[in-house]
Amino acid sequence: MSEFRYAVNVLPKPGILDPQGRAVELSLPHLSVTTVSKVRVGRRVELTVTAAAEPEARAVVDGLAKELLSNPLIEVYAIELLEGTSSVTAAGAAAK
Amino acid sequence: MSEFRYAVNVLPKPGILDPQGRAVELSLPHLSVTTVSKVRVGRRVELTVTAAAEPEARAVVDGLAKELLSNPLIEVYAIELLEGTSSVTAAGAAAK
Amino acid sequence: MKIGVVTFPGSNSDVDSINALTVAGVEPVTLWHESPELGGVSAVILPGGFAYGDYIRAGVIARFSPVMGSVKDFAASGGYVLGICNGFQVLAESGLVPGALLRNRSLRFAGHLVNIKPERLDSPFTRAATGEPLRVPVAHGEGCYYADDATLDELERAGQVLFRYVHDDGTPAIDPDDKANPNGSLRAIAGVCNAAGNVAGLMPHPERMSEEVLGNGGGMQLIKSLVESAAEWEKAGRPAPQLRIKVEAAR
Amino acid sequence: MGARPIAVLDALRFGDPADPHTRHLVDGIVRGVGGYGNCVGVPTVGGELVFDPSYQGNPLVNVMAIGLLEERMLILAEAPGPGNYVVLFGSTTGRDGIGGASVLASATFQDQDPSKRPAVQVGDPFAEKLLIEASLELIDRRLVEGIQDLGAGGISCATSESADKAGTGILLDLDAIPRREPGMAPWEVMISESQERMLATCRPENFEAVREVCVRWGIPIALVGLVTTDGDIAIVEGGIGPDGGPNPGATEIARIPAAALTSDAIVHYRLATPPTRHRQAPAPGIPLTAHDGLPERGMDPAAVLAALLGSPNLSSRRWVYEQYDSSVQSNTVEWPGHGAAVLRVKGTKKALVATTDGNQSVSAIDPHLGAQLSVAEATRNVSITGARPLGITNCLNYGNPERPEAFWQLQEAVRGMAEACRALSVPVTGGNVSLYNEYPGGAIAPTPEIGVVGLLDDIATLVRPPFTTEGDAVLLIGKSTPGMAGSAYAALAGISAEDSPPGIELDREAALQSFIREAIGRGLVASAQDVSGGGLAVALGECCIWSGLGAKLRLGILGSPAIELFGESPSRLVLSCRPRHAPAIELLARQFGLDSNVLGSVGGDRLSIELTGMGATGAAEERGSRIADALDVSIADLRHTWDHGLARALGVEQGPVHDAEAAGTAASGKGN
Ligand SMILES: Nc1ncnc2c1ncn2[C@@H]1O[C@H](COP(=O)(O)OP(=O)(O)O)[C@@H](O)[C@H]1O
Repeated sequence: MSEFRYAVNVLPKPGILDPQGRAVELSLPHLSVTTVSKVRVGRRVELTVTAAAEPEARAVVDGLAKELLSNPLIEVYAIELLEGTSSVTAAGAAAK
Repeated sequence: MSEFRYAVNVLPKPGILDPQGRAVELSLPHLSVTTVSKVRVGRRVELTVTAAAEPEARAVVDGLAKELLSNPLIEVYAIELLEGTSSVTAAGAAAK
Repeated sequence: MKIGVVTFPGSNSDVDSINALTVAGVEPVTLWHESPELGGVSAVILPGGFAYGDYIRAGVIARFSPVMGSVKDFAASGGYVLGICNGFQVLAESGLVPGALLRNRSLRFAGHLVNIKPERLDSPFTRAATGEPLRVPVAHGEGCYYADDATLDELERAGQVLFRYVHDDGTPAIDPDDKANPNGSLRAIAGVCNAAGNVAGLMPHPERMSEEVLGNGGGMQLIKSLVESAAEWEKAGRPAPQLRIKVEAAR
Repeated sequence: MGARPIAVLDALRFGDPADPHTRHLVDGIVRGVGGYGNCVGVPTVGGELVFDPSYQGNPLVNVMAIGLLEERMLILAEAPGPGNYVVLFGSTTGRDGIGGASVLASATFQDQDPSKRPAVQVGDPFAEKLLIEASLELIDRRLVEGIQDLGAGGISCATSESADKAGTGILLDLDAIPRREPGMAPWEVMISESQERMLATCRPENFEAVREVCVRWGIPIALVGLVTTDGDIAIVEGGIGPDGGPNPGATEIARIPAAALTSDAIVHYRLATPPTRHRQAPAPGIPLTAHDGLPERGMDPAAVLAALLGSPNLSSRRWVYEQYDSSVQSNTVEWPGHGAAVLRVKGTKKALVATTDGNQSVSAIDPHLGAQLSVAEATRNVSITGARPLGITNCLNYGNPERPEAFWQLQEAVRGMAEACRALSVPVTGGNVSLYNEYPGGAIAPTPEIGVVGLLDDIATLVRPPFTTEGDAVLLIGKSTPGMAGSAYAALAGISAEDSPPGIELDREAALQSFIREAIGRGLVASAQDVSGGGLAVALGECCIWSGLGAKLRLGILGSPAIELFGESPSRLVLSCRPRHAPAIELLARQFGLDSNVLGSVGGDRLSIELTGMGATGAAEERGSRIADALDVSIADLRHTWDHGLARALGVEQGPVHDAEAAGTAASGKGN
């Protein structure tokens, strides 16, 4: 068995109101940022799956993404296979 | 000027309590999922920057990520350059 | 004397602070988030609510509003600033008080009465308190106080922890899973102040318990403390910041 | 309308609490109600949570909002004054909720791919809060002539309703409506149900000021049309010119008389047929039937009481309301938990008292009676605080009206509600109707949800349900009538198939409510609690649990102990008073033509009810059964059962008691 680490990125469906994205856009002038637009705010869930092979692991993640991690009425998701433990932690650490 | 689309992935710092991640883990048995572990739940923000060149655009995103999109006391972030409009939308649409 | 209450878009408990100040006999002044003008107030309350919808993280967007620039200067000049609930979150995000407020450990909104106890009665924000536990409401989804261990130790050493969640008998609910700790705050911290002692934040709402008719008038002790401190500062000619809380060496 | 929302009550109904899907729904809906209410800064002060198998496939969420309005602020949802501007402000218009209210209410989605279901609206409470503030400022400064929120049917409904009410028409510039999505067809723009939008009319000279207010609150605003004289809603693509007519080259894509969509709309007369299984309520006064099933099985009445108090429908709702902000705005005097909510009115001695109640279990058997009982219980809950019910609002939740049985239920409920309101002299000031509540397994039980607001002239006279003082006398006012069907006891114990629900005499109900208001007004009453779900024993149990005080009582029983202890016949209440006031109360009750009985006194840490008379031990022993002749139980045990019942039923964790009561009961000890 091997461990596979994935990220599930969940964002509001295009056309669905994204109040958080709008709130960020409205606050940009206060930060003197004028060049940023089309902000969408969603969720990122990272998780580890133990499975014999990647396709099998991915199927588990896909099931979870559909059932638990996203709401298909208003959200879309995409699955990303990560190398190492977490893209963010690694990058965050590197940034120090 | 060109448009660059980025994603900022924000996750709780390693070691910081992540009640959302724990809640996902606790609900896994109800879904009969036993092979998933180390769940972390964070945010994903996608945005478009208008700039002359990528490094310039990235600097804007980095500033926003530090100031607004993450809190360095409790979170780490990583920046991802996206191709097209949104990785998730594209994937979501493709999944249909 | 005038005390300012900031209204951010999404503030909703500003009415409660205004009501409590009125009951305390002080003239409340509404301060608008987009204006840097503080109108000569002697103290500022950042009220509860959901400033800018609390989107991204509670309090973070409010931090960048024009009024907060002035509030920072006001605090730096020695003025008193009290953040209640969302106001505490804004202060923490702005770095005016230490620490961060995470989602409640239960992941649920907590709306009920709690006991809090002032840790010291010689601070500007507790001087009119009796020292008995106060029974006041909490109403928040992100109130779990967090700072790393070194910071927590330092806060305790410097006497910056102003309030803790306690049981009926006054013993602190230190265990984050203790049921008397409504959000899982580390070391049961319900309120802290900055090192100078003139900026404080707390999660519960004393201003909503400032009249007998609402249940008990206990919250008025804290409103009165702020009013007295502000009046004294005003009378002394608005002196520059000085250490407002005494640190006892061997706490 | 110009009123500031000061409180919300939410009445929630679900299927089996043990079912994982129900649990998921309860969790999500409670979070939703809380998340929105908490954010807009309106306290959620009360409501209901009811489980009934009929809601398994179709939960109900009924919400009532209470606003406070200075008369000078009153403004109507209409579009007066030809030549005035029509403005749309708030969120942009997207495809969300297209066909929403109608499609969502009538369609079933069981077998559809979730991602293909119609897009639902995502609520943005933050935007709503700003919209409320901006609207109130516009009204306060008299900048708008009429204002209407956008609900079901979106812009189509709002324009036609407000024009029809004012006897005007509206010329609408379709291109001026701000959109969230590209490529929307005109019909999509017209019926989109995007949330957090308002339509207002203003004088042209005020438009700049209106715009300035919206901009200051960060709210997009657009001038989208003009008020006309022709009574039509006319929709133009290509813009409206300065003269108030379509631009050259613009096309009128639709025109319809506003009245055709509203006041002149088609009225359906549906076929109404009573179901064949329908049973009539018993005529008042028919002989008692002994459905004392439980005691005959040798069960201890205290165990029955504990089971009722711990049942999903009667246990503490604390797990729910602790997820709500009940105290924002500093008006909440009585928090959720003990009967009606009480809100003081700042700057006065007055208080508003509010509650919601709906009886679906009797409605399922007799919709006419069920609606009467709902009105009676809701108004009684207000009257027992001393307040005078000012008016009721309601939500009628029924099945598919195209089915003759469902339409009959609706018809009967409206008839029952109207009769009850006339008898109790309360106006129905508004309400809502929710039809098509069906799913493959069947329809919901007919659910008439009633909300009441009452006025208490002096908050110092407020009376609450918990006992207040050791040694007080406990009185039962009113008498029980036969029938157990539809009761909590019946749900627990089962009853014989021929049984019926207890009937109601509306005159007696009106007398009971006048009596208690009068008694409270004279300062005779220390506490008052109505007898409803779970019957007399549960009402007494609650008075004890909520006060921490026990009671030692004797109950004379004529017929079945089960009916006396657990029957839910209406028009009864339990009160406590200083012993010296008991005679005056009994006299007053007689003057109102009501039965009264001194049951005993408050005190100790147990609830003990000794059953005496024909229906008690002796009669039962003759029948050879070994029933207990007393109900005796510790308050601590009852409290524990009651407090944990809901959390246990839902399989959730719950914190310790954060009882609002412990904050100090401002009005306790009243009634001297
Ligand atoms: N969904 C809910 N939201 C808020 N409060 C609720 C809800 N359900 C019940 N309550 C509160 O809990 C208490 C008990 O409710 P209920 O069982 O309806 O009793 P009663 O018939 O005495 O009103 C009341 O104070 C009520 O307002």
